[in-house]
Amino acid sequence: MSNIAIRNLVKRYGAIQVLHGIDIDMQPGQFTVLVGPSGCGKSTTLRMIAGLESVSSGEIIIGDRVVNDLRPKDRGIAMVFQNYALYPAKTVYQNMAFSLKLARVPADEIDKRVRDVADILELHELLERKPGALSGGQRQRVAMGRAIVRNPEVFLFDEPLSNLDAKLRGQMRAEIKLLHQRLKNTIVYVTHDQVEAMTLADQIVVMRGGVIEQQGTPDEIFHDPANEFVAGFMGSPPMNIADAVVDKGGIRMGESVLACQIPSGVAEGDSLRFGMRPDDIHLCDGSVVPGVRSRVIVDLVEQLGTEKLVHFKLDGVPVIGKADGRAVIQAGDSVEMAFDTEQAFFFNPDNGGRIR
Amino acid sequence: MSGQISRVVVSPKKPWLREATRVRITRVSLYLALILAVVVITFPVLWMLSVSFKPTTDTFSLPPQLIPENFQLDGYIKVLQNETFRTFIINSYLIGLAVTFLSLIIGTLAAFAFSRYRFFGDQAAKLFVIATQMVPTITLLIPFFGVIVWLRLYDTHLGLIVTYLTFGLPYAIIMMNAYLNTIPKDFDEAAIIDGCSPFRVLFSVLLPMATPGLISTAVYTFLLSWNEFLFALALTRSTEMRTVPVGISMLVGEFGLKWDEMMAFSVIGSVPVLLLFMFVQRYVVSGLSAGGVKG
Amino acid sequence: MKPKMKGLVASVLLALGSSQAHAATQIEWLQWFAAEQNADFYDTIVEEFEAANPDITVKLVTQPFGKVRESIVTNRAIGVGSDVLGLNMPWTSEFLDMKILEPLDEYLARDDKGFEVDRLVQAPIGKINGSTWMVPLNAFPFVMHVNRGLLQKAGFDKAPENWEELKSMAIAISALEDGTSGIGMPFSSQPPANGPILTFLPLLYTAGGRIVDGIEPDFDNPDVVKTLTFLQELNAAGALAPGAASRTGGVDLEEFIAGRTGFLISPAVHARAIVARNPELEYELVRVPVLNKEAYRVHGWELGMAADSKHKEEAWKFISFLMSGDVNGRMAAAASALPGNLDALGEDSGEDPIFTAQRNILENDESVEELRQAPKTVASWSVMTEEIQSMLAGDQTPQQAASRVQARWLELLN
Amino acid sequence: MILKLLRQATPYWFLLPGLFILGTLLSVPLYKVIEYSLYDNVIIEPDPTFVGLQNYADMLGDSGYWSALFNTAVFTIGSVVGHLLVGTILAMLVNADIHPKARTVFRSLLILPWIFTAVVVALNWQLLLNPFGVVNYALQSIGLVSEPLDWLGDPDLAMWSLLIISTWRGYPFIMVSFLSGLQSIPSELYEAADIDGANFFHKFWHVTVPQLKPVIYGVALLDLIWTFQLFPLVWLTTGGGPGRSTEVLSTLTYRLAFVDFEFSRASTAAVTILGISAIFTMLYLINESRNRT
Repeated sequence: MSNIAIRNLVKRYGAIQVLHGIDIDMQPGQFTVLVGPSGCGKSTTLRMIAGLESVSSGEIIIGDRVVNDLRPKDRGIAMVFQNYALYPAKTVYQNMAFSLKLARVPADEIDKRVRDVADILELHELLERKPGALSGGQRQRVAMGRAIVRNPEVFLFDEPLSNLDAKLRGQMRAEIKLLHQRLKNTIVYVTHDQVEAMTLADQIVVMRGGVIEQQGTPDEIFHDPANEFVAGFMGSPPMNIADAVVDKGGIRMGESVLACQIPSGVAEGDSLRFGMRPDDIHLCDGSVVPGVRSRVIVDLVEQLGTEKLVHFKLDGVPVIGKADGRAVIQAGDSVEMAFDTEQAFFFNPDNGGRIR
Repeated sequence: MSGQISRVVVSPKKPWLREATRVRITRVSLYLALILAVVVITFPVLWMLSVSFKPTTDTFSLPPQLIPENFQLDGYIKVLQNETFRTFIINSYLIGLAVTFLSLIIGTLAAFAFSRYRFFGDQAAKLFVIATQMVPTITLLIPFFGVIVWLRLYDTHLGLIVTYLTFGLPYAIIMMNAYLNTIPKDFDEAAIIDGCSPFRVLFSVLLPMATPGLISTAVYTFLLSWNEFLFALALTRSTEMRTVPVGISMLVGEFGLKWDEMMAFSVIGSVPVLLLFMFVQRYVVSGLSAGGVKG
Repeated sequence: MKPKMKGLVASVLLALGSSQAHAATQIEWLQWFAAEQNADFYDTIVEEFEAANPDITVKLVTQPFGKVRESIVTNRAIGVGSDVLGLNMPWTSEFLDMKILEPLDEYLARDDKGFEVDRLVQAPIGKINGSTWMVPLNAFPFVMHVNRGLLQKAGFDKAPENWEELKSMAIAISALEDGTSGIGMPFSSQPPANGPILTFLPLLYTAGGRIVDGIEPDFDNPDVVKTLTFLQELNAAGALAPGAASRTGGVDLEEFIAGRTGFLISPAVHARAIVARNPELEYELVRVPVLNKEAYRVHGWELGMAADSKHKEEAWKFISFLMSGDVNGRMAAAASALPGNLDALGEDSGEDPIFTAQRNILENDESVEELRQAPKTVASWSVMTEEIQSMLAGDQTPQQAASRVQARWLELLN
Repeated sequence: MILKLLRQATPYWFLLPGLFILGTLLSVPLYKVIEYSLYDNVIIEPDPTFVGLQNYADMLGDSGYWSALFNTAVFTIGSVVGHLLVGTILAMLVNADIHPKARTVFRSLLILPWIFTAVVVALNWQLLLNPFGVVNYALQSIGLVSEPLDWLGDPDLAMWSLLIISTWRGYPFIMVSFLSGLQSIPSELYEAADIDGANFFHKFWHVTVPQLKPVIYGVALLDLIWTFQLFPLVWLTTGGGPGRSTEVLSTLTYRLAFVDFEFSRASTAAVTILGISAIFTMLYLINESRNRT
């Protein structure tokens, strides 16, 4: 179990710079998820930690060693790939034993470790099969098993679940979480799926365009986003964000005015970006709902089961709100929605920064 | 919704044959096509066989006889009793196998560099590799001969082996490069994380997946050295060093041609090649056959 | 024992031997002769020589005929040339230009050799540039082989003696049935593409013609045109085997042996192969039909010495051995040829009509060999082949063909 | 730092053995050939004279060279197209889903044209195509031709005959190479195409060809370069004839070198072959690097 520290990490491909000096600290045993849209540099960062990409400048420290010039096998890491990359000519057993064999671990020790891991992952039935004869989920487990047998300081996961179907993905997500609780290794996990990030992480690092937008616990990231990008990226359905102007006692969007607490530092007439999560916009259906009310025409209703998503427009701006799963509501209805403006976010329209 | 999406209408045409019948017809026509191809293509070889089994006079009989009327084994007997011819066959196989083995190793190493690394001068190196194939060997013969003599490899097996290596390597490199390029880099990376040196990545992980490429390279390099005549003759002078094509050319004399012996010699020499190919071609099956990666 | 092992053992023995006694000098003999006949015979000859000359070993370097000419040039350029060279007379002037050959006059003047110079077949030893460059290992005249069976079927009972008879008989034989032809003309471009010197030259010589004047090409002369015209007439009359432009010397011979052509003009050595391979053929050997001169083209295997040889004395000893009466006679017999040393020519018992016929020609007719002096010979006969092909295809007249050959031949010299 | 440098040197280590062998054995000969082309009377004279580009000027003024170049173009394009066409079709056929034993037999029989040395191939085809040969006999029997054709001796037919022989001889190389390439195509792609309703030809054009592209380009380039200078088969079959109707650059080069003993002019012709091949190769490399980025 080691900590990982990344100091001012830069990656250049020729003239193109893809990482612009990032710093991350990961505690021993911590589960860190790197998340962001494709091209944000999260995979590059992971591959640099693994040693698959060279470091242009900056430092990567695992434990107390700078590993910049260490070979991957000497960094005390194991990695699970998006495509699994199981060796097709080798059996499951041989796939898992391969790295130990290379490290000259004695044969009986290898056998013990492979079988232990096979027990953990319920793979013992499959040990003599070749990858071609496995299902997607089984391959995924073998790929993890291959990483686990090495008992590494650090696990690296590169979008490991993206090739699985939704149900299997949920199942494997839970397995990974359980595994982490059991093995307590330091884990760096790359995904573009914010649900995975939220459910798995002790620490989330949100990246975009080769820089870190925010780094923190899932709670911090979700409830206290640093900027408009993070706020918009995390959460499903995404936060409603629209242009607005500060008005007396609230903000004005087009002709509509929403009463709310204006943050200090902005004056009447200033432009800003106004955001509210769908969870904070609720249908008024008799129960006591906090917030400012507004009557709207429903465009579309999506039934999710326990709740319904209500699509409507507020002065031409599309907005998503929520209703109880049992609420009787359909497209075309005129309903009252309550905006809990206590939970509203304000962002700087020029740089997206949070206005508190 | 504004625009209307036009729907692709698939007319529920009734299939004019049952599925099982259709599959059977496809299979039968496949076999027919293959048999036709084999008959057309092997006909000249059948003729060679026919010539090897009949007296030369009958080779020129009218009408031509495909099935010998005066069946005889004289050609085969003469070739098999000739100790020198046996030496030629052994030499050809020794040299061929050595060339194949070395081309595979050396060629794969270079192909790996071209396939997996970007480095200064890579395009130039590739151009040089291919450029060595661009000058007709006839004109290279004399200066190349000079180099071989200078290296003291004249009239040795090693001389022929390195010669054919220089002819075979470029194909080995190009073919293996193309083949390695079809293998996703994920495997390299997984292996590197597992602790493989680059060497190990190539030999333990990539090559087992590249068996089909290795086999076509092997077949090519073997046949190259098996068939080559010009250098085999020029670079050797002792009978003990010579190969089958030289032996065959000896049967083309100033005053005539020993047709039956020549064809018999070709057939005898080539049968093991054919068996060898039959044996290795079983491995020309999908190396990437599902499962390695999820595409 | 496997040959390899044998070689190994031999070289070990050699190494042991040489450490005790003085090292034997090794000379190399590059030739194609051993590929034409049983190679063992040549090993025997070499062993005999080595037994008589323990201080010399001879390495036989055997190549197919088609490669020897270029190997002599190539090996010399690299510095690995052989000491004794098997030669073909048409290569002479090229090799002289490249200074490959050693003049033999001084050696021939010695007394210790195993043969008499004036008992050799004379054509090959004629001086060029003031010297003699080769000695004849054997000799074979060009003759005409006749299929008497076909001849009789066509209604004739004796072989043709002149061009007119040749023409009418060839036409008659071609007319017999599908697949039989009067005479073959092998004018394929496929190497060595030497059809013209196989068939055209022997006919030309019976018209008293030549293609070289001194050492200058002289192809567009009336005799040449006359002979080309004769070929064209044969072709027009359907007397030739079809496919002259793709017919090789080999196919020409094989079709004759298979009994499909009436006449074959080629070296007399073919007689043995013909008789051996198709004993049912009613065969006769005659002189090439004559227009106005009883002359024959003489050909043979010659021996020369490399100018850059480091072991000329030993090489000469070996040549001298090969030319000596007994050895030369056996070698000629092995090659089914007449010996180069006429002392080795046995008495004619009269039992073998083929031998008698050859001997007759050799003794009574004029022998002609002009390719030794001809410049760029090998390239020139490719040119002849191409122009004759074109003439037979009807694209040019004999006169035009002759002029074109002459012009292109002169061009080759620049 | 040293470690890093060492690691950057990795690809060079892998290249070293191959480049060493090719470099030691071939760079001197390659250089020599180019040098010869600038001299007169090389090899046959101990002191050849330097003539600069005179040999090139002479050659460009020689109609024989241009007609050989034209024949070479016809022969090369015809042969390579023939090899690719027959090789690809047969590779597809023997890769089809048939009984494995049958597949082994078919695959092996179909490489037969490749396993005989050129002398034998050439002589055998001479027999087959002889006016009294079995091909003419067959064609006459079924009434396709009335008179036997002189396949190798008729200037109008010789090149076609040569192309047939060259295709026969050369397709197994393509077939074997492509057969290997076909193994790297994931079956999912064909399944997807099946579902999209693709027929055999659609699948061939839209799945097989694009997936096989790296192999096709590499192999076709080498085939092109080799065929461009293919010597033994042409020389031993027609010798460039009849006339010079099948004379290609390689036979011209040989004729210059070993029939005429004009090594300088032969080298000159060889250098032009080098130049033209280099253009093909450049195109290949440019295409390859464009595909990569």
